[in-house]
Amino acid sequence: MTLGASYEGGILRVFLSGELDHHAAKKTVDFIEKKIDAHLPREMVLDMKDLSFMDSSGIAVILKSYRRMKEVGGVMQVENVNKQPLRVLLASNVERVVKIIAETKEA
Amino acid sequence: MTLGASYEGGILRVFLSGELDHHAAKKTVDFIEKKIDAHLPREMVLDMKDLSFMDSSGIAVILKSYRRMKEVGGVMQVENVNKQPLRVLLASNVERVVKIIAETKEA
Amino acid sequence: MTEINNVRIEFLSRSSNESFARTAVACIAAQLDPTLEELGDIKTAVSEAVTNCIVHAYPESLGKIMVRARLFDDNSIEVTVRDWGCGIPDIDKARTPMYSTGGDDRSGMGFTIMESFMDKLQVRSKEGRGTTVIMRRKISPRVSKK
Amino acid sequence: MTEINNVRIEFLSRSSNESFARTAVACIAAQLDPTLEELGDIKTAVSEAVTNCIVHAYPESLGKIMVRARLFDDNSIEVTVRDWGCGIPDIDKARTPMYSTGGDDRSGMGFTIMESFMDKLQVRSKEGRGTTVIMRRKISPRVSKK
Ligand SMILES: Nc1ncnc2c1ncn2[C@@H]1O[C@H](COP(=O)(O)OP(=O)(O)O)[C@@H](O)[C@H]1O
Ligand SMILES: Nc1ncnc2c1ncn2[C@@H]1O[C@H](COP(=O)(O)OP(=O)(O)O)[C@@H](O)[C@H]1O
Repeated sequence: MTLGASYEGGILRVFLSGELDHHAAKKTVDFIEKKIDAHLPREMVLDMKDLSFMDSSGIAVILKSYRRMKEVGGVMQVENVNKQPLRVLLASNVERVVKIIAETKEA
Repeated sequence: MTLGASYEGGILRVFLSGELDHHAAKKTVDFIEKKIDAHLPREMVLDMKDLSFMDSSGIAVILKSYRRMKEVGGVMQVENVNKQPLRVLLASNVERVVKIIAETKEA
Repeated sequence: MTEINNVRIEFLSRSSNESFARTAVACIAAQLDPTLEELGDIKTAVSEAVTNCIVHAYPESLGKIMVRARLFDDNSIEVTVRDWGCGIPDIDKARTPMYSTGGDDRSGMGFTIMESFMDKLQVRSKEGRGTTVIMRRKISPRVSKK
Repeated sequence: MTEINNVRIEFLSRSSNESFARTAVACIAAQLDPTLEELGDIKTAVSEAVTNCIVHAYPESLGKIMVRARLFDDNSIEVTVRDWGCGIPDIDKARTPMYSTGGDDRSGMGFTIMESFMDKLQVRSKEGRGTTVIMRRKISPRVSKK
């Protein structure tokens, strides 16, 4: 799991790359919360372009991030979701809470 | 293990791609011997550009191919060898028998 | 239905072994020539079951986890994930979507994902003795094999 | 030297499991952050030892193979490959480069490769009882970890 972030014009973009499972979840949540607290963005984008694997631990990461963004008065969405993470997101009905923009590229 | 071959101007080129272990060896030997018998080439090149893994079963494949080429009065060499197969070739001293042309590209 | 392969792996409940477990099962499942999507589904289900052993079965200690993968000649795979941890008092409740005893670190979607990604899910458990999860998935035959 | 991980896999001596065995060990070895070359060396050595069980230990039947990978805090890995097959009558002879009882399907370089790719190789065997190969390799510390 490799993590990156950029901030511009009120938008925090967090880049997830590798595999997001329970082993990687704590580090990921800590990273995201620190970035949110530092920038107090009005919008956060979780960019999953380079995320090759995610299980339900990733759902908990998204929901935690969503709640933190709500606390600071912002919104969030998930972008560039590959096939396997997309199937997990859909099975979890998380799009009821967080907007998901899937990428159409083939895995 | 995927196998391919081309023949032109007396030279048979056999392309190995994937992983050459004991499981893949029999199929590989059968393929190479069939191609040699069909073309009776004066030279055979084993092209290992897309070979990502090889163990000592590959050494036996090379020595068998070498002997078959000798039987039909031809020569052979090995080309475009990636790092891991190269280490196996060197540890086996097979270059005493068959010419090895390593590729310098990084794995 | 004849068994054509049977592989067993054992490891301790360290979270760093989660990726090992799902990759090992994927290696075996690959022998049935699944699509990338089918392989992803199996990896995900294994990841959920193994994570549950690490998080729930052995919350305070390291314990043994066993994963068995069996392949059958009808192109199906059976994966068993077993622990000797605390057990599940009420299995029906545990399988309810969004039910979790893990607080906000967990989503409660583990069993739901195993169920929807595999064809069949069986859970057996005894409090204080451990839990066994058995999952099956049929790999669809392909017209053009690679 | 403290053990930091210990994983065990068991499978039948089908040649299709060779890639599974070396991939599974590589997954575990990866936890020590080896270079690609170190990882390749370990995979090769495991492939040799497992192939020997399949080809030599159980020439006419399917038998059980056990592979154990242990990681230690001095950044070393120990891999044990064990079979319950025919055994080796003369281990010193078997370890001689180019010695093989396998005819021209084998090169006789298996033990030589295990020796040169790992730091240490131990072979124990009893005729009719089986063979155990224990290999160790230290992973060099890296200045910049990824
Ligand atoms: N192997 C296990 N051992 C003990 N309890 C378990 C095990 N697997 C699941 N459970 C219980 O079932 C609940 C639901 O599991 P699951 O659907 O995977 O969601 P989550 O893991 O997100 O909590 C867990 O919160 C836990 O209480
Ligand atoms: N697990 C084993 N069980 C029985 N015999 C073995 C085993 N491993 C090696 N041998 C014997 O040792 C010889 C040398 O092994 P090795 O150096 O790996 O070369 P190769 O596998 O190419 O024959 C084999 O030909 C075989 O006679």
